[in-house]
Amino acid sequence: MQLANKKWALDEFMAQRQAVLSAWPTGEEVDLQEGMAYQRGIPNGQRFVTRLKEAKASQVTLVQPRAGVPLVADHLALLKHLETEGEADLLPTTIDSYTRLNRYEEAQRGIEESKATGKAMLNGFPAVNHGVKGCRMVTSALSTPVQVRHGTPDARLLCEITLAGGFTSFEGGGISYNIPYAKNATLQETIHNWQYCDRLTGLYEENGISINREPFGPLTGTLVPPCISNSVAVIEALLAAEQGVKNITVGYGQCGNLVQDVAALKSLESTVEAYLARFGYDGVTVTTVLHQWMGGFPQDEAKAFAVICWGSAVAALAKATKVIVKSPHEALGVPTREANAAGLRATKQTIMMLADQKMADGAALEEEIAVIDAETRQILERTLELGDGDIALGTVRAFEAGVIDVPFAPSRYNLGKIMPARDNEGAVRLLGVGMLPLTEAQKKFHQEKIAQRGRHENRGVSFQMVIDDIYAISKGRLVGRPR
Amino acid sequence: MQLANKKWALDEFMAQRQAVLSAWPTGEEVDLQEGMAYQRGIPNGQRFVTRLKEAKASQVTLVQPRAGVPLVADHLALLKHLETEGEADLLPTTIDSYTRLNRYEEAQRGIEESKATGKAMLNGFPAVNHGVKGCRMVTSALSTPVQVRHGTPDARLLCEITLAGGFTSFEGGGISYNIPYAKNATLQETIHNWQYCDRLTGLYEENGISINREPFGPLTGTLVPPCISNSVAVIEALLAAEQGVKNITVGYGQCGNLVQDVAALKSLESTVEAYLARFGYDGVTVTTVLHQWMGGFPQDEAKAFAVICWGSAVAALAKATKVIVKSPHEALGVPTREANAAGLRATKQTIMMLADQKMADGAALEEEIAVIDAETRQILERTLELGDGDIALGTVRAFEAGVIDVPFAPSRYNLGKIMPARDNEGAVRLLGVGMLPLTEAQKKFHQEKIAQRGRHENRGVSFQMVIDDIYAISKGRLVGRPR
Amino acid sequence: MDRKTIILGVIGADVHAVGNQILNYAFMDAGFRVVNLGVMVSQEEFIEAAIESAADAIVVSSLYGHGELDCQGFRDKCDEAGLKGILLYVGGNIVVGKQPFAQVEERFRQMGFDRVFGPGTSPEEGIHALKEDLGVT
Amino acid sequence: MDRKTIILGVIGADVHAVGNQILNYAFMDAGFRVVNLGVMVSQEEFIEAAIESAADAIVVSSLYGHGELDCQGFRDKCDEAGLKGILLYVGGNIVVGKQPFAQVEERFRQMGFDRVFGPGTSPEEGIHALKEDLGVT
Ligand code: B12
Ligand code: B12
Repeated sequence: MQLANKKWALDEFMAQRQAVLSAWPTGEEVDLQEGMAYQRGIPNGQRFVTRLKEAKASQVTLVQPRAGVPLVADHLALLKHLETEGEADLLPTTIDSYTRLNRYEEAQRGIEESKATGKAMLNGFPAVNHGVKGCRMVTSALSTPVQVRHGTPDARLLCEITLAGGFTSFEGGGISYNIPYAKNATLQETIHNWQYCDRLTGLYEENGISINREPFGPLTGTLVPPCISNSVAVIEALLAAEQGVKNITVGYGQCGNLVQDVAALKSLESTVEAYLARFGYDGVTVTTVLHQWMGGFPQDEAKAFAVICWGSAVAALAKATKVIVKSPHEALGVPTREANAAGLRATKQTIMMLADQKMADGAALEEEIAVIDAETRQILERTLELGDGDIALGTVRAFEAGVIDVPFAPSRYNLGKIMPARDNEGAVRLLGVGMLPLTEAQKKFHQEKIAQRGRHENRGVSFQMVIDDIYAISKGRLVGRPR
Repeated sequence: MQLANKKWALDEFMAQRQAVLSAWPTGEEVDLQEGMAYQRGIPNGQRFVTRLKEAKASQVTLVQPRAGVPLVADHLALLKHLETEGEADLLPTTIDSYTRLNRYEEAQRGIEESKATGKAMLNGFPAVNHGVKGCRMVTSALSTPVQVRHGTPDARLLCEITLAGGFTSFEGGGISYNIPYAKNATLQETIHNWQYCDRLTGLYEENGISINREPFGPLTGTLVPPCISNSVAVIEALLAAEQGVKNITVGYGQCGNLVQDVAALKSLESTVEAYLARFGYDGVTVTTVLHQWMGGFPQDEAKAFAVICWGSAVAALAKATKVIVKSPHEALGVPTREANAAGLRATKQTIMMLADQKMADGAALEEEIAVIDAETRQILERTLELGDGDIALGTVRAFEAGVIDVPFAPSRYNLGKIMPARDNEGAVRLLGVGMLPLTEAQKKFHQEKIAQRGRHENRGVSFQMVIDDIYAISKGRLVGRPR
Repeated sequence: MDRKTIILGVIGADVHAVGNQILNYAFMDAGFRVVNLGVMVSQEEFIEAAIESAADAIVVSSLYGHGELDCQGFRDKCDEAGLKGILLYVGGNIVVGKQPFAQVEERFRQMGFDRVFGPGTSPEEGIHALKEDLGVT
Repeated sequence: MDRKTIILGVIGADVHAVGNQILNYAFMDAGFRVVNLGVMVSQEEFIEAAIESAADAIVVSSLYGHGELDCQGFRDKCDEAGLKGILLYVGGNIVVGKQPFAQVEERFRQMGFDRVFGPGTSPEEGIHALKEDLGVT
């Protein structure tokens, strides 16, 4: 198999399908025609795509939690709670970590032990084990559209089951669900497997059923420079579009500096649109999502609310199409439904107070957008070059070469040479640029920004800064100043 | 007595003093020399003025709660809790409503009933009844500076007792503690009585003891247009400076639109400084305070946190010297100490995440500053004219004429002709300009802004808009859109 | 329709004027004759106004927390003044702090109030209750 | 000084890599010899590495919530492999959700862990405990 960003022939796709569906007994429940018929029965207002398009048009930011528990009835009750008490505009179904690694037997053990102990023993909803029927029990009982959110390097079976199961959006991508979520999976493998998911989504699309796809923007959630996450988003958008996906939500994890965050989101949207246009993918609707702070949270709930609300404010000021919400329990564990709903309500209040306001343009914002635009293009152009024009192939080679490099990633296929740190205003910059294909001027810009902080803090630039920055928000501030 | 903004002769002040001190038995405890000696013993680090100057220099926003309960021991325990668990930078002592109206007998009843029932039966700390000794028991036991916060039209005795009692800051003013806090008190009377407080503060100052004074910025806390509250702040700063006050914190109650709020605070600071300079008051240190949303709060605590955090963000972005904090119990009643501390921690987290960021300059901000600057000057110049150059006299006449007019004020000496409403971005504008001395262009600006909202909402401009705006934040948004 | 008359005001040393202005507007809008005494109203002033205008109900607001002290003996004073059985409502943030509403309601009922409304009650609820109790359709 | 050897890793299907990298740095900085297995480490891998490097302690992290499932039988496996009495720590967000820590600690102690650390424990606390338990001064 030679990886290429090329639409799969239908029979190539179908040839794989049998193996995919037979990986676990519930695979048998999937029948493509019947699944499509079922999806056609879902009213428009309950589809992800409809809500996102409306929101984009009216410039309102929608609010979406993360949530998943092991048993169907509990999961449904949880989502209903978030719908009514949390005022969620969009709902999730967060998948447990065994399912994410295709360890369905362990997931089964988790289900059994959860039943036996009456405690949730899995950190999410094992959708494959519950099968198409279990999924439909959930999606059909809600008036809010539901998305699958996970972190699965090989999500083919999960995608088959959940799309047939009535979910109208599917998160993930061959890079964003590999590098931060796996250790040993090659990019060849995961990009290939995600082409399957995109092809499946495209197939639904060709049959008149619009399913939303969402690359996972925040990656490791920890000091990821915007040029890195935006590059990955562009690539995954291109990969999805090639397979026929028409509705893509690109994401970004809040870094904490207002100007940088708004700039990153603006740059993200325009860069994705520009590359889609350049490669001739017409008729793709691009929306955006901001993830509230994805790194370590403060344990104190009042302080956690502050982190949540600041993320909400950024989402609203940047006019993101939706925002993914944290809970005041974030630092401690999977939230109770009450804590989850509280995070949602705090977010909703912030969003609505800012609904009619936006970040004012200005020189600082323009400059920051220009910085991110330029760096992202540098990375993407070098990636295309490495792939001899093919973005899929280029991506594999770019990661090998460290042309794309995600900080703190567990994957052995990520070079791990760059080192991010905050500048004196809290924007995420590069203390070490690793092998990123930046110009000398760009490298100097980062160096100077961090040196400036060093001078202000009266200390040399070092790894201690990075450590301080990693802890900073959980300890009550943005920039990890020396104690 | 002819009111004038003129420094009181010492014997004029002393002549009044006896009557003031004899209004309640605890007045006898006050001895000016002894009080000054006591104040001199307070270490610098525990003085308000020191902390404010440091904060101003380092551009950090300090965090301060409201808090007061009837009994000394409970009050001290409450403040200690807010110091340790709330991480407060500055502490308050909020005075109960009977004391504010000099009803010391009723306050005494409240103290007795609180002791008897074990429940707080007063909404604050009755400092006059507790006397100099009671006050010192509080202020001496804390390492954080403490301010008197109240709403007292005639605060002469309260000021005498609390300054001798070791408080290093005193809130209020002859306008800001009359118009929103009284029904029948004339401005002649209250401005005169506050000249007493300022003269007393000035006397301490002349003796080397720097006490901070803070006009109450938010007035009625409900849709007050910045030009009104800023005009009042300028006037009270001038009145205080004339009596010898050297350290003034001018305040502003958050309206909710980011650009307007930052602009208002910037305009406030520079306008106050400009007028102080114009009238030759040198060596006055001006600092600023932003009050988190002062109108009706949402009952839900998660939503209340959102309102609190958004206010904190505005304070930090505007680089206010301090921020006055609400609690998640705001809509329900005087907060428990835990709720109060939670509000503080949420505020602290937000402030610290934004400590190194500021609102970027830009055209929108500049324009808004220019609007507020110009309107405020219009009002102040007309006020000076009305007073034949005397700002004290002018103020009395300006309120009579509606040249200064505070919305929703209980005072019968306030004309009550203006009607504020939000524009389409949530900035507070004037639906009815009443008798404000604005130019035709300025009036048109407001009209047009509100008409724009009307068009957007597809409804005529009416009082219903105002009602909708009053409820808006408590119902989850900023602009009161039609339901 | 015979219009019912209501005395409206904020009791005690309380200056919270915003809710009062809205209640005034809403009650008039709902067809009542409203005598609005504004803020800082004493029990005596309420009673005087009720006698003078032959009122059908007295609607007391208290926001600032001293409601429990300010309302003590109100019903007795009404009785003494010859307003026996007059409809007496109270609403707002009527006690200090966040307290279980059922207990608060009970205490004010004991004091002789016919209806007790908690924080943030909408004017509509008040109007609905008044119409019911005064037999307005 | 004879340097103590520690096996470090994140158990199960858990990919949380940040805390692991910091612990690695901090333990080395504190003078330990650290064999860092990174994330997604099975019980078998921990044990193999401990045998291979004659380790003094195994420090298990679990962040993602499946800690309770992943750690079952770990002590027995150690015993079987000849690592009787090896120091066994676990820390992180080791159960699903916010649970009373005393109960969680008890459950993991029952499973044979010598020390159990709750969410957000600082590396310093871990180092302090290791030094105490391994007699390092
Ligand atoms: C960043 C993050 C991610 C990133 C991780 C990127 C990466 N590959 O590293 C991403 C986004 C990929 C991610 C994914 C998931 N995550 Co996550 N994640 C976090 C988050 C926000 C921060 C973790 C972190 O980096 N902290 C900073 C480091 C420095 O701190 P630390 O990890 O706690 O480690 C320190 C201490 O715990 C201690 N320590 C750790 N081990 C030990 C051991 C000993 C002996 C001692 C003494 C000390 C010690 O020392 C470390 C250094 O200081 C936490 C919540 C939080 N803490 O705020 C959730 C959290 C850990 N994640 C959680 C979950 C559920 C998941 C997912 C299943 C679902 C999801 N949300 O997508 C997946 C799991 C994937 C998988 N298979 O593991 C949950 C776990 C829930 C629970 N236990 O009940 C948490 C708590 C969030 C929550 N409240 O729901 N996550
Ligand atoms: C704005 C405000 C102020 C302004 C008032 C300006 C003015 N003159 O009007 C200022 C800043 C001056 C102020 C001062 C004080 N305030 Co104040 N204030 C508020 C605030 C934030 C909003 C009030 C408001 O206007 N709401 C909007 C209107 C529309 O709603 P409303 O007043 O609740 O009225 C509605 C309903 O309650 C209902 N209703 C009212 N009465 C009745 C009666 C019946 C029968 C029915 C059916 C319905 C009903 O209908 C009204 C219309 O919808 C509230 C907290 C909150 N609610 O968020 C605190 C609050 C009322 N204030 C409080 C306090 C303690 C004070 C002060 C003592 C101290 C201080 N914080 O400075 C002083 C008191 C001065 C005095 N002597 O009265 C406390 C009361 C505490 C308690 N009860 O336990 C509150 C609850 C804040 C708090 N949590 O501490 N305040």
